[in-house]
Formats: sequence, C-alpha cells, structure tokens
Amino acid sequence: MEYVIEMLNIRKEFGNFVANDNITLQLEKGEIHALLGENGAGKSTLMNVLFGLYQPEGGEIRVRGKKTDITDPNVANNLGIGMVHQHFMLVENLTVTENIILGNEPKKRGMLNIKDSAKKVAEISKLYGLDVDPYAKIEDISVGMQQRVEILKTLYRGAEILIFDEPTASLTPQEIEELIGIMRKLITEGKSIILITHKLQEIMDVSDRVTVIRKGKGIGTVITVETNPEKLATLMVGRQVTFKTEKGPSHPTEEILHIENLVVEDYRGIEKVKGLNLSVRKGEIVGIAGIDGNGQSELIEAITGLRKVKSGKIKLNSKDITGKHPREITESGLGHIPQDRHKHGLVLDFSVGYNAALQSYYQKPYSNKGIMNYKIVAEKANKIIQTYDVRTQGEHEPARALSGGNQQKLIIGREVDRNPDLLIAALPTRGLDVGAIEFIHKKLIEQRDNGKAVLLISYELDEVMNISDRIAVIYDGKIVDTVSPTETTEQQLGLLMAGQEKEEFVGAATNDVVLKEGDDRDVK
Amino acid sequence: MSNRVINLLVPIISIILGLLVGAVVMLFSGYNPINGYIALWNGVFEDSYAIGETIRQISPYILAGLAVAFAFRTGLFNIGVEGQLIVGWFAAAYVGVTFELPAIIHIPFALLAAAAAGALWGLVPGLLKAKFGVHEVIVTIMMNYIALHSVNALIKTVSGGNYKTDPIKETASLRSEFLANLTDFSTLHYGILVALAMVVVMWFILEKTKTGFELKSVGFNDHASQYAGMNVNKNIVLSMVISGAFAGLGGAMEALGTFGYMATLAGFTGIGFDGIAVALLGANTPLGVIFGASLFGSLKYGAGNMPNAAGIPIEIVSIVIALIIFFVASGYIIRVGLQRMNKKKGAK
Amino acid sequence: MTFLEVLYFIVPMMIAYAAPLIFTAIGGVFSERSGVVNIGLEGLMVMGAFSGILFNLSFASTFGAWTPWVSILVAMIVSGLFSILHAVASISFRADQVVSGVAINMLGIAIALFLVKMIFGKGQTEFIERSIPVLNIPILKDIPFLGPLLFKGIYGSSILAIGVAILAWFIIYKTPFGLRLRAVGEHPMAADTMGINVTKIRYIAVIISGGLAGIGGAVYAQTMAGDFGHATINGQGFMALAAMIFGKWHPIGAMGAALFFGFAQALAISSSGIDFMKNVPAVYLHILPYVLTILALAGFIGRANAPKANGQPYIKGNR
Amino acid sequence: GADKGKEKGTPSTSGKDKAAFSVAMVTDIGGVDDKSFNQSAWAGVEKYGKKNNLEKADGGYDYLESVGEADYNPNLNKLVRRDFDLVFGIGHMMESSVKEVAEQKPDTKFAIVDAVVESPNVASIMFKEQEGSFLAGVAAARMTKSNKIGFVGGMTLPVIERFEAGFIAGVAAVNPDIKVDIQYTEAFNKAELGKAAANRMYSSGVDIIFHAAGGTGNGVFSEAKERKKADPNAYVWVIGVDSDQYAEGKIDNNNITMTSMLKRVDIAVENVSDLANDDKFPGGKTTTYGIAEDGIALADSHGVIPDDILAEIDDYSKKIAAGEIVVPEFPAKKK
Ligand SMILES: Nc1ncnc2c1ncn2[C@@H]1O[C@H](COP(=O)(O)OP(=O)(O)OP(=O)(O)O)[C@@H](O)[C@H]1O
Ligand SMILES: Nc1ncnc2c1ncn2[C@@H]1O[C@H](COP(=O)(O)OP(=O)(O)OP(=O)(O)O)[C@@H](O)[C@H]1O
Ligand SMILES: [Mg+2]
Ligand SMILES: [Mg+2]
Repeated sequence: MEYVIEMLNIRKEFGNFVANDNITLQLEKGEIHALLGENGAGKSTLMNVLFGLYQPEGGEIRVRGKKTDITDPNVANNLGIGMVHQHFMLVENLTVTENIILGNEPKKRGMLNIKDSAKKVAEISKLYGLDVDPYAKIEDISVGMQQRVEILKTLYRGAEILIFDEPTASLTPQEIEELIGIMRKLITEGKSIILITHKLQEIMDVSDRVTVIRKGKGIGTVITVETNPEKLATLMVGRQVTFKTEKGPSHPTEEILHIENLVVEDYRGIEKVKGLNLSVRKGEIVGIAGIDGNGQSELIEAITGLRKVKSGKIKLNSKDITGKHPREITESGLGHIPQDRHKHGLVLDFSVGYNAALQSYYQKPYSNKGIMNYKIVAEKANKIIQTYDVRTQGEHEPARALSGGNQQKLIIGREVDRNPDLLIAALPTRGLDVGAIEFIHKKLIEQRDNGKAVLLISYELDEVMNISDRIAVIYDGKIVDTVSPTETTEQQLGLLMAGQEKEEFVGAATNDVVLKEGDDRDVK
Repeated sequence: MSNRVINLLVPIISIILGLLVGAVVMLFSGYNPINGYIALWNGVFEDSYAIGETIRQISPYILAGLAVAFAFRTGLFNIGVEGQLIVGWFAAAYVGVTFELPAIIHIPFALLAAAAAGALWGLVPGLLKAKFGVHEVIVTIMMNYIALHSVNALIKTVSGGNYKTDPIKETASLRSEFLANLTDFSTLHYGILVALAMVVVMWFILEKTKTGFELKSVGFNDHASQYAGMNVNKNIVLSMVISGAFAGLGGAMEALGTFGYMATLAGFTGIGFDGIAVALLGANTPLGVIFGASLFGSLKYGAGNMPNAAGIPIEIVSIVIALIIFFVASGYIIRVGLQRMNKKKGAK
Repeated sequence: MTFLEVLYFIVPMMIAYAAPLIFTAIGGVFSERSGVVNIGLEGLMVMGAFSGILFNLSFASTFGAWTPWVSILVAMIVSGLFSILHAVASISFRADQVVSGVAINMLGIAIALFLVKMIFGKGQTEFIERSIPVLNIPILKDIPFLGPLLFKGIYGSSILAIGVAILAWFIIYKTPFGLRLRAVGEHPMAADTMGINVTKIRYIAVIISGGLAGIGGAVYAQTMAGDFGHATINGQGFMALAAMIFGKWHPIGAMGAALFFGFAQALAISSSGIDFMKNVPAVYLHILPYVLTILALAGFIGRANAPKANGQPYIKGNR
Repeated sequence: GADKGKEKGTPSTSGKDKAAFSVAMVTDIGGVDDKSFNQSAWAGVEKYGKKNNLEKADGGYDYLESVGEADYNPNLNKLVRRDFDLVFGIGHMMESSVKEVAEQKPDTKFAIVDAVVESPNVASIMFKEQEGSFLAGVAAARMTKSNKIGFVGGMTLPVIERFEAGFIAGVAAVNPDIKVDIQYTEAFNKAELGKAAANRMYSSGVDIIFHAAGGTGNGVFSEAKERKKADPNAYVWVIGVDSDQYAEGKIDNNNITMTSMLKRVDIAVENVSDLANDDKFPGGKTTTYGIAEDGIALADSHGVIPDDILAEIDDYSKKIAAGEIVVPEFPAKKK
C-alpha cells in the first residue's frame, strides 16, 4: 500500500518539554486518517511539524516515498499539503477571496486581480459543494463559513493532502454533517485527509484508520472498523471512560430565572432575540439547543448584563436584574462560563491564581478595604486547582500556558466555587477531550444535585441530550419548544432547531445521519 | 546561570555594549574615548557637588518614568507626560508664590496642586478614550502643546506681564541648607524623597490594592475584565489620572526644587519624552523605573562635563544612551546569546 | 482681508504646512499596517532634514536647480537606511517597538547634531541657497478661483506629497504587496501559514516608512527652515504620528488629517487678518489647532482601531 | 577662589604684566554658536582673552554650554570651582541662577546679560534694543513703498517687546500714517510659523519685515527669498536682528536683507571684563549699553539704503545718543 505521507519517529521539543516523542504516522492515499489524543497530547504540534510551522528535533518525513525537509509552510504548500488549523488562520477584515489568494495572488498589470480570483474561488467551491460568498468579509460570516474558507484555501493551492485540526469543535450539528459530506467528497476526488477530533463518533463515522497518541507518545494505529469508541477512549486516556454520564432524576423546586418577552439587539443593531420567554427552576439543568446564530450569545449577554436589553424582563431569584450592571447580577447569584474562554473567560497573562480570583477579588476575604490579600487568593487558587484537577505547574503559572482543557477547568472551578444559584455554561466542553468532558459534565450535575440551577448552551446535541433535564429549543430568537430529553430523539430535536414543527418529521433532509448517531448511542 | 542571573545580566551587558559602541564612534570621529568616559565619570561622581546635581537630575526622571509606566500597565500609552509635567510645574510654582503658609502645609499643598493639575491634564484624554474611544496618543500629543501655550500665557498673567513667576516662598521650597552644605551648594533638593515615595506608591497600588488588580486586568484583557464585572472605562480614566498626577509631581520637582520658579518655556522640557525611555528601560515596574531614571539622569548630567573636559560634543552621550536603550530593548537576542553560552558550558 | 483673500492665503499655507506631515504620516501608515509601531518618525525626519540640508549645501553647484530634488532623494535613502535600526531591533530582536522608536528619536537628533558640529564646527549649518521652488502651474493656474487657490505658488513637494498619498493608497489596497502588508499587520501567523515571509514584509514596510519620513524632513528643511539646527525638527514627527492615527491608518485619511492640521495652523496665523478673530486673545489662537483636533476627534472621528497585530513581534508558533 | 579674589582686591595699574583676570561664560540654550547673542558674547570673551594673551583653559578664558534651563546653576558653579575670576551668565533666563550662585560664592565676580541681579558681586548688563529698533524703524519707514511694514516677534518677552516698542516709535517718527503689522508666533524655533506670518504680511502688501524671532525668523527669510526668486523685481525686504544676517538673505545674485539691528554683546562683555581687570568691576551696578555706548547699532546695508536715508538715520542715532530722543521701552498697550 502506498503512503503519501510518512512521519517516522518524529520528535519535537519546546524548551525542555517534549511535545512529540518518536511519533510515527503513515497516511495512505485516499484514506481519512484520524489522529486522536487528549488535550495537550501533541496532535497540533505533530501536524504543525508536517505543515512546516515547527522544525522537528528528530525523525524524518517522507512525502510520496521521498524524504523531505519541510522547512516552512511554502514547502508544504508546494508538496500539496494543506492544513485547516484548530484556531482559524483568517484575516478578519479581509474578504473571503483575499484570504484565499493571499500568498500567491493572481496579478493583472501588477495589480491584484480580484475579479478573476473570485470567479475561480466560486468555481472550486461549487466543485466541492462549499458555497461561500467570495466578497464577504470574514468577520461577517459564521464559524462554519469561515471553516469552508479555510478548506478552500488549501484546495485553491491544489492541496492533495489535507490536515483538519479539530474542525468540528466549533461547528453546529448541521455544519458538521456538511463538513463530513465535504470530506467524503474530497476523498472521492482522490485527496487524502488527516483528521484531528475529540469526537469518537465522528472518527467512527468517517475515518478509515486511527492513530492514537498519549502525552506526546505514539500509542499505535488501528483500523476503524475493527475498533469502537470505548476501545479508542481507553487507548487514548489509558483508563476506562464512561460515556453516558450517570445522573439521577431531577427534583426541581421554585423558579430561579424568569425571562419575559426579551428583545435584544446584536452589536450591529439587528434584533437577535425577539420576544423570548424562558424559565429555569432550582435543581434542574435546562439545555438550550439551537443552531449557532439564533440568538444564544445575545441571550446570555443580556442575562449577564453585558448587553443592553431592548425590551422585556429578566428576573433572577425573583429580583428584577434587567439592565443591571454585570457585577450586581453576579452578586445576586449568577455564575457564567463564557463561550470564548481566551477572550472572555480568562486574563491569559494573569497567573492561574489571579484568574481564580477574577470574580471575587473585590470581596472579603480576598480584599479588605481596597487592599488585596494575595495569600488567601493563593490558598483559594490551590483549592480550585486540586478540586477541579487543573493540570498546571502551580498558581503562579500564567493562564496562557495551560491547555484549553485545563483553562476551562479553571474557569469552571472559579464559577462553581462561588456556588451560584444559577450557572450559565456556554459551550463548556468545546475542544476538550473525552476525559475533560466527562469531568465537566459531572461537575454540572453536582451543581444541580445541590439544588442549584444550570443553564447549558451547546451546539452538541448529544451533550444537550445527556446533561439536560429539560431542553429549550431556540430558533430565530425565540424558544420554539421545550422538550424532555427522555421523550425526544436527536432527530426530532434537530428538526425543531431547523425551525420545523414536531408533526412534519418524516423524511427530512439530514435525517439518515442523525438516525445513525441515534442508533449508535442506543447500542451502548 | 539561573534566569534571575540572566535578567540581571541583560541590562548590564546592554550598558557595556552601549558604551563600547559609543567608544568606537568617538574613535572614528577622532576623539579619545578614554578621556571622554573619564570626563563622563567625573561629571557624575567627581565630588559631592556633582553627585548632588546628578541626584537632582534623576528625581523628575523617576516621576516621568512612573507616569509612563503606570499608564502602560493599564494598556495606555501616555505621550502626554510632557504636558502634564508642565501644568504641574506651573501649579506648584503658583501655590508656592501665592500663599503664605507654614512649610508643613505649604509644601504638601504645592505638591498636591501639582499632582492635581497633572491629573486634570491626564483626565481629558482618559475621558475621551473612555467616552468616544479616541486614541489617547493623539489627544495627549495635542494636550502637550495646549499645556505649553496656556502655561506660558498664565505665567504672564500671574506675574503681571513678566516672563517668569516670582520665586516661590521659602516655606514651599524643597531646597535645604543641609543638602546645600552637604553637596557644596548643588541644587539637590528633597524632591528625590518625593520621587522615591511615589515609587512605593505605584508599587503599592499595583501590587497590593484592589484597584491595582483591576487596572492590570483591564490592561491585559479588557473583555475578560468586563465579563468579570469591572468598569473598564472607569479604570481607563483612573489610570490616566494617576499617571498624570505622577507627571504633575515631576513638574513640582522643578518648581519647588531645581528652579524655585517657572519661566515661560520656549519649547518642551523633554523630560516627559525621556520618561518613555526611562519607563521602558525599567520594564514598566516601579523598581525598574528607578534603575532607568538613574542611568538616564547620570548620563545626561555627566555629559555636561564632556565638551570642556574632553572636547567631545555633548551629543555623544545621547548616542550612547540611545544605543543602551536599543540593546536593553533587544534583550531577547542577548538572552539567546547567554543561553547558547550556557548550553556550551553545560556540554563541556 | 476679504474672505476670498483669507482663503487664497489659508489654503496654500495649509498645503505647504501639511506636505512634510503627509509624507511622514504615510510612512507611519506603511510601518504600522505591517504591525510595527513607529514613534521614531520624529528621529527619522531629523535624519532626513539633516542629510537633505547637508547634501544641498555640498552639491548645490553640481546639481544646480535639481539640487533640492536630489537632496530629497538622498534624505530618503539616508533615513531609509537609518530606519533599518528600528527594523532590526523590533522585528528581528523582538524589542519593544515603542522603546526602539524612542531610541531612534534620541539617536537621530544626536547623530545629526554630532555630525553638524564635526562638519561645521558649530551648532547649525549654513543657509541653503537652492530651496524647493514654488511653481505656478500653467493653464491650471488661470482657472478662476481654483487657480489661485491651488495652482499658484505651490511647492513642487506639495504636489509630490499628494501624489505619494494616492500612490500609497493604490499600493496598499490594489497590489499583492499591499494585501500581504495588511494581512501581516492583522494576523501575521495566518500570513505565515500562507507562505508569506512576515519578517521580510515588515522590514520593507519599516524601511519605506523611514524613506518617507526622510523625505518629510528634507521637504520641511528645504521649504521652511532653510538650514539645520537642533530645533529644525521639533515635534513634526509626533504631529505626523497623530495625523496617521487621526486618519485611521489610511493613507488618504492621513493626508486629510495633515491638511486639517495645516488648516488650523493657517487659521491661527491669519486670524489678525480675519475680522471676527481680530480680538481673540493670542493664547487662544495658539492652542486653536490642537483644540480643534481634539474636538474633531471627539466629535465625529471617534474610535479608530489600530491593526490588530500592531506592536507585537511575530514569534513562530505562539498563540 | 577666595584668596585669589582678595589679592585682586589690592589696587593695581592695568594688569598687562601680571596674570590678567580669568574670564568665562555660560551660554543660554542654543549654544555658543547660535549666530546670535551667545556667539557674540563668546567673541567678546575671546577678544578680551587674546588681547591679555590668555589661554582657552582654566586660569584663562572658557565657556560652558547649557542644554536646558536646569544646566544654568551647575554650569555657573563649575566655572566658579575652576577658579575663574569673572563668570558671565548670558541671557535673561539665567537671572535667578546667577543670583543664587552669586550669593553662594561671594568671592567670585559675576556678570549677567539682559537681566538685572542686585548683588554686590554681580554686574548687570542691559541693552537698549529699543534704540537700535528705532533706527530700523526709521530705515523701514523711509524705504517702504506700500507704507505697510511688518514686525514678527518670537515669544512675547520683555526683551522682544523692547524691539517692538522701538521699531514702532522709529516708524512713527518718520511717518505716523504707516501701519505696522505686528505678529508674535510665541516660538523661537518654528520656522513654519515665521514663514506663514511673513507670507500673510507680504500678501497683504507689507514690503519690509523686521523680525526678532530667532529660528522662527528663518521662516521670514525663506518666504522673502521665495518671493524674490519667483520675481527678482519683487520689492520685499527683511531686517535682521542681533548679528548681521546678510548671509541669510542671499538668493541667486540678489539679497533681501536690508540691514540688521546689531546687539553688540561682544563689546559689552569685553568692556566689563576690562573694567574688572582694572579693578573697576561694576559690581552691584547695572550698565546699560545703547547707541551711545556702541552697544547697539545698525549693520552695513551693503548699499541697499541710499546715503541720504543713511544720513538721516545717523542723525537720529546722534540725537538718541545725546539723549535728545528717548525711545520708549514698552509697547503702547495693544488693541
Ligand atoms: N508554542 C508552544 N510552546 C511551548 N510548548 C508548546 C507549544 N505548543 C504546544 N506545546 C506543548 O506541546 C504539548 C502539545 O501541544 P498541542 O497543541 O500539540 O496539544 P494538542 O494535542 O493539539 O492538544 P489539543 O487536543 O487540546 O489541541 C502541549 O501540552 C504543550 O505543553
Ligand atoms: N505560547 C505558548 N507557550 C507555552 N505553551 C503553549 C503556548 N501555546 C500553547 N501552549 C501549550 O499547548 C498546549 C495545548 O494548547 P492548546 O491551546 O492546543 O490546548 P487546547 O486544549 O487545544 O485548547 P484550545 O482547544 O483552546 O486550543 C497547552 O498545554 C499549552 O501548554
Ligand atoms: Mg491541538
Ligand atoms: Mg488545541
């Protein structure tokens, strides 16, 4: 069998830290090859080596059997290697076309030839069924669209080998389906794909083979059809992992959050929440299921006081908090795990300790009469580090140096530790490995069992289904229905999220795939 | 070498490199570097007088440095220190001239006035930034010119058409018999104590207080700070105000110490702009600022001795200072060098 | 003065005052669009003014009428080379770009004065005899109103400045280099993954900024001052910096801002000829330009966002 | 320098034979070669030194340059510690510093230019700029064709206002109807403002501008020269200040410098040094140098001003010297 890519005993060090320790990965032509590993296992690093962003300290890379040094991304591009990065590599204030042609721009008399480029982009996107507006500015298009642009970038350069680093982490179910379709299409076009994802189900669905790495070391490569999610998880984490999170029935008591025909505009002044009603009770987890961009972000920001409310009422603990200052709201019993952990959740240049105190620094005992008591802050931080298993050198380490997974644990620790009556968790497990996800889900359920309320916003259906006691489906700025996870299938949910009524289920677009996922879960 | 050692070595090596390159420049332009540096050294340390003057020179640099550094820590670039210093100078002089008070009240009062004036000058860009998102750099630059012209006009008015204010009252002066005798009639004054006190104040605000926590947080990531319920705008304004107050006190040094009056300025004092270099030489930390200011102040003052003691144009010292700044700023490359050497040693 | 006279005076004065700022501010646009903060513009202007004057004095006989133009060219080259210092420090050595800029400012004036003293044995140079000529553009100058307003007694350098502004706009928004420049300033890592040499682009940008600032300095020295001394360039570099931000890092915007400054200055100077301003106390007139600027910003310019990566050294594989 | 001072105390026939008084000066900002009063003062010191065959060194004559106001005290002090017998402070800005240091070092003799310091060991040197400006005014008034004349001042300081006052008086003495356009730029180093002011004035019909604005004045010259270059027959003139600014006015084979008002700091400095050397040091006194003392004069006009007018000017200067005309020191309150 011919290999298009062979990475043999790759070793990559950052200072004294070994990110990749003799990892071997062999990519067959025309296969989708999954790369699996915990947060910080070294997947992105390995791929960055292949893409020429990092230079390995050891090992060799063979492309189509020929040994090659990939000294920088140019070389990779010329070898037909393209990469869709985990953190998108797009220039926000440029257009789709500009982003795609960047680096080898077609010229006409020394000038940029945008028109023809745009045409070419349109052609390629038609060919692979990724429709995007070539003239749209990146900052104006959805994450899903942005990812298509990332893919187009590689195809535009005639990439034969595509690397996808956690492509689905930030996509909605629908977008994921489309992406999977696109990948299959690419294979039929004779391309080969390396796919990094934390979602075992996706691996089972699309990959041909899986290479597993743990803590920088290669564990081995298995053929997908000969394995199953449990085996993979065990390989990856090195222990048994339970999937369906254990949780008893909920005992909701009185109402804690009450929202009445809430109307909120986004930063452009466009109404995103259009008369929304919602009620959350103590002792339950309410999941908000919905496709990205249906007003979830605006809803959260309105509740937390970060965005002006146009009209409507928000009551927390039967206290009107509409338009109140964020801090006043937090103090009336709200905790918030924001969806963008780097931008909103943490001050990356602050130490872990400081971040642990970010919400409570101004209160006793952390500060008194305006004077901080960093000794107590440190104690608190260490407590959180322990209870929430944040992997770090200690409370002095800058939050930047933590992996996203651990950054997330830190945030959750901080918020839950304040023991809020209502905890808003927005995409709390995005980009995290199953181990971390399991842990975080446990914590959310604990909150509930202690008689607190949790409002969970997620694009991941199985997460919503697993954790929630009630599911409120948001569509076009309204809660269109509230269902019980036990009495609804992901299929029905998917349709509600797409804005359809319960009745008209049968034979809707995406349903076979949705069903498939559903089935797999029932097997367990 | 531990990291701490390296952190210490970097500035030292930078200074040495700066002096070396300076020496080369002197050689090529036909001067004797040895004499040059001896002259420089004597200019700074020759006798108690020189030392007195050097310290006097350092005081305003410390305060200007603090002003720049403080704003930087909140993510603001205050090029307006110059103007804030000028209004502070005037305010202190005015109070020093106008009021009849016992020293225990007069001096603090004059200092306070200077700080307040500087703070006011910092408030404007702060507010504009917070309210309209106007870039503080432009506004502070403009405020510098406004300060220059307004103060010159004010000096006229308060002095009845004269080009300078009357000398301040003894009770407002930071000068002292004691220091004068100690340093053989240098213009050394107690301002240095004020400056050092402010170093402690800045350190305290940033490292010990809740406000400091907020200011730093906003400086690093205003989004997250807002999510954490901090009032970002308030902190921006506050930071500019405090920064301005430091700068204003720098002006007080000149009014109550070095000069004892204020005369119409034909141009900027330059102290404010040097403050930028001082702050960044000191990595925007309070202690660092002392280091930066001392280096800056000594070289600048000692330079005065080079033209007549060694016949070398005074500019050579500015060249050396600039080079040192370059090398300190490029510390990264020096670090790399040191670590290489380390590795080699380790290997053997 | 009648209103028209005032106009005929203010507009040319405004353009003349603005020209040096336009060159320099656009230099700043290039540098900062690539992500390198450049507050060293002042020092770069000083170098330009110095080398321009020096060359003008030394070669007036050789180049005759062309002297001022060749001097501008020389100034451009000298400041361009000088700006490499800033590039090396802030791009290759990852120096704090603001510090490096401050150092450039100190170094510029120091070197210039040092050399002046070595060459002339005194604090300032002689006066040049070949300054930049004022032109009366044939035909155009006879257009009623606009003619005397724009095309009578205008410096060749002013026309050049406006040309440069338009050219800069074209380069930044219409050419591959411009696209790469903007990308590098916004998201260097993205540019890198697209095989763009971030370091190279930034070096080029900084050197361009040096060259343009050099021209700015030489133009000022050869139109206004006529010689070079310690105070020839005092603050114009910072005004140019302000113009760049005022113009939102856009070449045409920067030009507009510079012209605005020029207008305010001209207004202040000509006030004694304008009836309703005759009796305004002098100090108000002297602070007028700066107050106007602040009002303009607060009033209708408002928030301006710097290029995202401005001021950050690019380090491979750092998120 | 204590004992030394005393020894000088004993009367002596002019010190030719034995070591003469050592003299040094501290320049104002702008340096020893500012083409202006610092330079002129240094010329005086040098002349004194050379004629008493002294070395440019300790015990002879020397200078220190001030980069900023803060350097005045230290520089004065340094010269005292280097045992110079007489130390000059050049420029009104140094008033307080000279006063302070003079009190600290009562055994050293000091002199200050352009300001008055009342201490027994300080000689104050003042100039009657208004007198020279008066003559400049006469020249301008006689030479103008448009009967519009301009005055560009630097910062509004008493010194500069003396220029203004004298100039206006001179113009008025010849022809009260002539309008003098006065503009202060509030800067000594902003050529662009000087140029703009000149531009405005010339555009409005002014044909002669007298500037007392240091570097800002450069702009006045640039503007005049441009106009001359554009049209060699253009009737535009500049009257220079402090030293002879003929060189600044050269354009092609014309020159737009009509004349300059000379402020002979050199003469004053040399004179005071001589007095001190002959034990006639005018300590505690203020010596004012005007036309009578040859401290103030008009520069050679290189043939621009016709003889009859020169004669008239000479006439006025005699009257002033004789005290028949007393030139006002302060401008009549403006508007
Ligand atoms: N730029 C860097 N500098 C220093 N160390 C790094 C850097 N990038 C990665 N590492 C180290 O290499 C390890 C692997 O990082 P990498 O990003 O490859 O993890 P990953 O497998 O992609 O994790 P995730 O699944 O969360 O993306 C990290 O744990 C980290 O310690
Ligand atoms: N600039 C850096 N310096 C040091 N280590 C880094 C740096 N950037 C990344 N890392 C290391 O890379 C590892 C993985 O980072 P990464 O951000 O990929 O984690 P993650 O779990 O994938 O989070 P996210 O999904 O948000 O990327 C972390 O353990 C971190 O230590
Ligand atoms: Mg990764
Ligand atoms: Mg990652």
